[in-house]
Amino acid sequence: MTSGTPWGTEVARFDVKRYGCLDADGTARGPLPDFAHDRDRLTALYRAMLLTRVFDEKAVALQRTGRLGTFPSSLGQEAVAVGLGAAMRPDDILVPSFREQGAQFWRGVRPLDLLLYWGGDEQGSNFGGPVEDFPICVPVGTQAAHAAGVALALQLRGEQRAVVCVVGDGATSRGDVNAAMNFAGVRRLPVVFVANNNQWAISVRRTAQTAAETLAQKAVAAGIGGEQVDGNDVIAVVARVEAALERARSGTGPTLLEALTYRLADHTTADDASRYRADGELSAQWRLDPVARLRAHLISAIGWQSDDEQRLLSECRDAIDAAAETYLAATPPEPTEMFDYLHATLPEPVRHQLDDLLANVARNERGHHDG
Amino acid sequence: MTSGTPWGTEVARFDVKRYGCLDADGTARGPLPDFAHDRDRLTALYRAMLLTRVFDEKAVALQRTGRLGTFPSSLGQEAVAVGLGAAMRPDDILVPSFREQGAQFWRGVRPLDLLLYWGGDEQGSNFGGPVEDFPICVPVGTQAAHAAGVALALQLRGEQRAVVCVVGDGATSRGDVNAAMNFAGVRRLPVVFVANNNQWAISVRRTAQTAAETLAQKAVAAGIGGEQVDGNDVIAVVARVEAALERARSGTGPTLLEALTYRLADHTTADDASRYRADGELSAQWRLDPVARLRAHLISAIGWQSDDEQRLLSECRDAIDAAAETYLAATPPEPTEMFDYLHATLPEPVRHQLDDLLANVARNERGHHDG
Amino acid sequence: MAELCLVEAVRLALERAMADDDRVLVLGEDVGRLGGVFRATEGLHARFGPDRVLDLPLSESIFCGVGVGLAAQGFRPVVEYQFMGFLYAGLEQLASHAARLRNRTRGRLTCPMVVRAPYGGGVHAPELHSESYEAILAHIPGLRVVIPSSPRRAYGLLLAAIADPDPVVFLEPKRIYRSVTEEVVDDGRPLPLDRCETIRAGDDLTLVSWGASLQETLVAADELAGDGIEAEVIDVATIKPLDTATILASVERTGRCVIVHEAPRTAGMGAEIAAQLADLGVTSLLAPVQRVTGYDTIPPLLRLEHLYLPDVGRILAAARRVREFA
Amino acid sequence: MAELCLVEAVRLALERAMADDDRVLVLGEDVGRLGGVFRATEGLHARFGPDRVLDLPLSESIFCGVGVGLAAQGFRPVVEYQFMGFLYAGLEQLASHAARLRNRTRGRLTCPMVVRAPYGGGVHAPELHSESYEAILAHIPGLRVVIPSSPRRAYGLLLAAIADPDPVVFLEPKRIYRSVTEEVVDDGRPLPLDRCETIRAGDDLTLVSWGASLQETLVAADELAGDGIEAEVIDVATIKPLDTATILASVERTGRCVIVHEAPRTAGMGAEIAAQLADLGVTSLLAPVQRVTGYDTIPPLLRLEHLYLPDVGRILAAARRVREFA
Ligand SMILES: Cc1ncc(C[n+]2csc(CCOP(=O)(O)OP(=O)(O)O)c2C)c(N)n1
Ligand SMILES: Cc1ncc(C[n+]2csc(CCOP(=O)(O)OP(=O)(O)O)c2C)c(N)n1
Ligand SMILES: [Mg+2]
Ligand SMILES: [Mg+2]
Repeated sequence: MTSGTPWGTEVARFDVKRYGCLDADGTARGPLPDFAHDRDRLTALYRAMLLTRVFDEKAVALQRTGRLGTFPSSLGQEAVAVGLGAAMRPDDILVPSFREQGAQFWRGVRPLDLLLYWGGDEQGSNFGGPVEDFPICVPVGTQAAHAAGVALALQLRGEQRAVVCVVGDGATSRGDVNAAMNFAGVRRLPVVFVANNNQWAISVRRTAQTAAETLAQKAVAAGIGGEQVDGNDVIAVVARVEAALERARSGTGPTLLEALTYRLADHTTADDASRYRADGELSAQWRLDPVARLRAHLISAIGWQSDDEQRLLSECRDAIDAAAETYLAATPPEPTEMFDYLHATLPEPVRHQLDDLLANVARNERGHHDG
Repeated sequence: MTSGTPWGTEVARFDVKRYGCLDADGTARGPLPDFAHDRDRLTALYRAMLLTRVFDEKAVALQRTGRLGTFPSSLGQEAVAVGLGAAMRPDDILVPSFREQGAQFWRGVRPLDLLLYWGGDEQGSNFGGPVEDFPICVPVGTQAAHAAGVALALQLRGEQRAVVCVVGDGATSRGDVNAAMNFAGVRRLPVVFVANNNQWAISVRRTAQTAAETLAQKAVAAGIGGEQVDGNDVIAVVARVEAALERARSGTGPTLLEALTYRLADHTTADDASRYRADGELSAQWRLDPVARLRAHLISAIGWQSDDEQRLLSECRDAIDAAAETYLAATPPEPTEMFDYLHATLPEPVRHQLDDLLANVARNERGHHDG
Repeated sequence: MAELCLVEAVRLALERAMADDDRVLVLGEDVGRLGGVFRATEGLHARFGPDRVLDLPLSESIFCGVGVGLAAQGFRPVVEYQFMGFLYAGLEQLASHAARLRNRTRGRLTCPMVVRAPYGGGVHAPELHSESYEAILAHIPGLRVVIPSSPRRAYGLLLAAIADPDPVVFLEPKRIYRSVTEEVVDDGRPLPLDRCETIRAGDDLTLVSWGASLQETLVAADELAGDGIEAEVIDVATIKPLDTATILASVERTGRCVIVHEAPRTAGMGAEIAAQLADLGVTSLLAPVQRVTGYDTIPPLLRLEHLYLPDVGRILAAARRVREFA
Repeated sequence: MAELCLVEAVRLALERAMADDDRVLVLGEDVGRLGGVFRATEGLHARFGPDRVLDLPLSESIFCGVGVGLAAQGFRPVVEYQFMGFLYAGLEQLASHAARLRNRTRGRLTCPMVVRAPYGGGVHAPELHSESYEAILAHIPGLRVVIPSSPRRAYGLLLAAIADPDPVVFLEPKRIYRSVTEEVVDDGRPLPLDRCETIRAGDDLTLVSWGASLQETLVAADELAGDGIEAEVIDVATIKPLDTATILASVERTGRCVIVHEAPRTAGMGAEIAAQLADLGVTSLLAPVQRVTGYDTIPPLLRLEHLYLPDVGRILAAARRVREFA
């Protein structure tokens, strides 16, 4: 009796590539993309990263002194957000997670808007500038479906525009993120999913999220393109997001771009990462700091001086300080706002509740029983 | 000015293989696995597939004559269900979808049980035999999470057992199926996911479910093994599920096994597939019929005779007819059963509702207002 | 003018809305070539093509999310869930996003989306094909919830739902998809999304119901009339916002009320209506409000389903209790 | 005997249950080394190890499903959702499977699972961190719903929930996680899962509440006492099954009732309680039952949140309305 096994043939094959332009010390690994030879472009990218860092510092300080709600710093991840923001055209649409302040600023959301938002005023999501962009999304990963819907809208109208959707490494475990990518694949929607892999989802390590060697390979399940990019290398991020957007707009299909970076901050101001992560890991990662890397590159590539640095830094500080002052001086929202945007017109039965609110406000103002 | 792109290196690589043993005409493509040289084993597999086919026919007939509820035939897919059932050990655990009657019968669920179930009596899911097996699952794909949970239980107890979870091709689009496979990957749970790819999810073609070239590659996202098997080739199904179960039990990790087959029937008795699928497609697929294929193999490999065939067929018919008769003669469930299994003990407040039910039953029996 | 059944009226409203406004899209499982498992979208794919009638991959968790994206971009997606039992997976998107987009962005982005689902029991279908949890949806701020109970109301309410600038959940009582017919004029006229409809006048008792249960309620009203008791019958139709005024005015007049729904009793919409009657109507109530509902149990499979759903006998028994209350 | 705050009592109950029964597992996001974002599982990972305290990948849609599998196999999973706002994604598994497994299999497989989630507003957290939809859960047949409002009740009710042979949703009022402390004896004694607790006696008025709102309710009761009005205060605690008898007995005595909860008003549990009072108590009610609730709006971000949640002023105003009702 002979013994055999079923006969197997290879029917499909995939690989994942990782892209980068700069080494950790800012040295170019090879010829850089055109835009990286443009001094203004480079300094604009650097400025945006610095502004983001200064903003995050300020926001954390405001939170620590009780003047802002819980806040998620993007310290160490500035190159991902700024890079993807810079790669987008103004009429592309950003569907962010909650840690892409760098991208939002690039696209015209003001620091003031985000302070209002994290300070607890919905007006912060009523920003000018990129008025079609989605607001910050709190339930992790749920924005991926929105991105697919927005991209479908662009496709149905035959527009040459695309969507960038950002999700965290943790979010890639969410079923709906996978489902949204799958749907995007089916219709070849003009969307780029950026997996902002900062190695942690609060206290859960990237390696505990999935046995997949890369997050980029989640694309394989959806039948879309997937690749990794060094997320601490803003030049590479810009280049790869631009290329993916080009594919998206031209109908070649969606891409999942995994940006490898690291969350140098606590998860949010409500977190204390020292409870779950070793100091050594953090200091090793500081050596890959994207801001320092681009600065090093600027120094060697365009002769960036410490004067330039100082000027830029104080310019950023002034801008953020001014935003903070305006924020702190802003009039609080009217109580009635909580009813004003429930529906286009307030249904009659809810009107009684609005009356109740007003009566309560009046009572409180008379000084009674302020709950 | 030189222009370049980011420098890319390959960081991961995957492939998907397809396995088969028999050609469409039943000829072995190469040496067969040991079990396929065992006459009793082969006829047992054939009998199980035939029994399933006869059962499906009977169930459809009962439904057409108003004596059964909506029913999903597995016509054309018998090799997948029987093959995976036969590959399992008795103490493995099956977490089925709703079209695996062939696997359930193999494992000891009686045709009567399934008739009771599809006839609208929950007792049909209170089967003896494989008492740890999950019942039929109606919400598509939701069973994948159960399978992960059961597999986790087996792993935590250190048992040498594994779980087989079946999902349809449509179900592979469900986010939770992807999430469950991902979780299984993280913990290397002892579970085999079988994607029963019958090419259709009601009226939606496999190609409209996903841009992925294979469903097997959904495994890549989860970091688990993935492969295809010819699902109309019961020998290959048994062999590949056995191998996957071996890996699962030994801690090597989960597998997603895509079984390629075809739904020769309507989706259910409530469906009319001629509305959305061409006759030509159907007749082409009939040429791949798994029952005919195994019969052809039996004829050449073990000298299966038309006598043998007739004897087996009438044995199967008798068994199913007997089950149908018992089913039709079964006493209907007691009305109070709808309260008996709500919780281990009925909460006091619901007792009034039970009283109301009893009063209503009494009223109805007196012949009044039978709703 | 044609006699249509309820599901045909749904189809007609969809066709009319799509013809009048090409921002209207239909999305769901099997809504395309098949025309939906209940044929509610029959012919739409042929007429409007695959870019306006889209079969989605089988992934209910993102349907409403895709709808949110489309709606924010100015489309008017009508998303079908094949059965309400499979809408649970859509609740996260509905509650966390669809219902909140306008408020979250202070009106910058909005969500004019309709979510349709056949709901309710009594069609001898498998498990989880008979859900009826309108109360869960009504509890979620920012959603409107509508349940038509006749072809004409289905037509007018669905047009209104599609035209509404905010998300509306539109639940279709599948038990009466084909059993109730009436003439429906295809005039493109929406019905108000905040009005109960009094479908039978009476002074002795108010019967409040919606969806398929309205049929048994009307039969009960006829039986009561045989005993000389004139029941007013109100079809709630717009579950949220709830037209309390109409119900209250009736109960103030009759002093007695029975609410009938097939959803489980605890925290069902019957509770909300009864509570509002109690809030406002304590002075006029002559008897405690009765609720005839599905039980707080798992809806049984088809052998026992008829005993789970409110039937005429239970409605009559409740009506007699409120009548006889001293 | 130690003074514990509520979240410490939760932690203690978990530790006790895990020590006494190794079928008890804890699963969720960040429940491991971090000990939960509110520290409800602090130290459990260190004591019981990673096979009993499991950090799950971030995929809420499967948490309850994994729990169903474990529970069917005889484990007693305690699944944490980090915030109730993220439990929407778990509702499909809860409603379609956890709540139904015993019934579906006629007792062959069962689901002794606890789902824990911090719930409610007032902690100045981001959006969707203040949900309070206990009524939605209570509407789903087959689930028990429990809300402790003191450390002792948290300890005893959680032990009972874990010991219960069926699924229990255990909602923890995070606003008072640390603000309320009392002595908790670690005696392993469960509290009944079907009993309201009367925490203040009074004859003039019944105040019914649960969760964090009980704090404002008690302050209101004190203020009323200053005016010579003695309010009875009932902590509902077990939202489902609802101990109607205790509430009814009180309201029959006082004739007046105010229900306070922070969830939206429409189809909230306040409606169910008010409806039951109306059903059964029409003869004894001296005034319409009042509900003081969250509004039927999206809970505002932190700047306005305090005006959304029921405060002492609103409770007092309602109490005065029922008192002064002629
Ligand atoms: C659906 C959902 N579950 C849980 C949370 C609580 N939470 C906020 S952020 C976070 C981790 C997210 O990790 P990742 O996706 O990697 O993004 P990162 O925070 O690292 O940017 C969690 C669990 C949430 N906001 N939404
Ligand atoms: C969550 C959910 N959505 C929709 C349905 C209705 N439905 C029943 S079977 C089916 C198609 C399933 O396709 P597939 O997974 O390929 O399995 P098959 O029916 O082909 O065996 C659908 C949409 C359901 N039962 N559950
Ligand atoms: Mg992360
Ligand atoms: Mg299929």
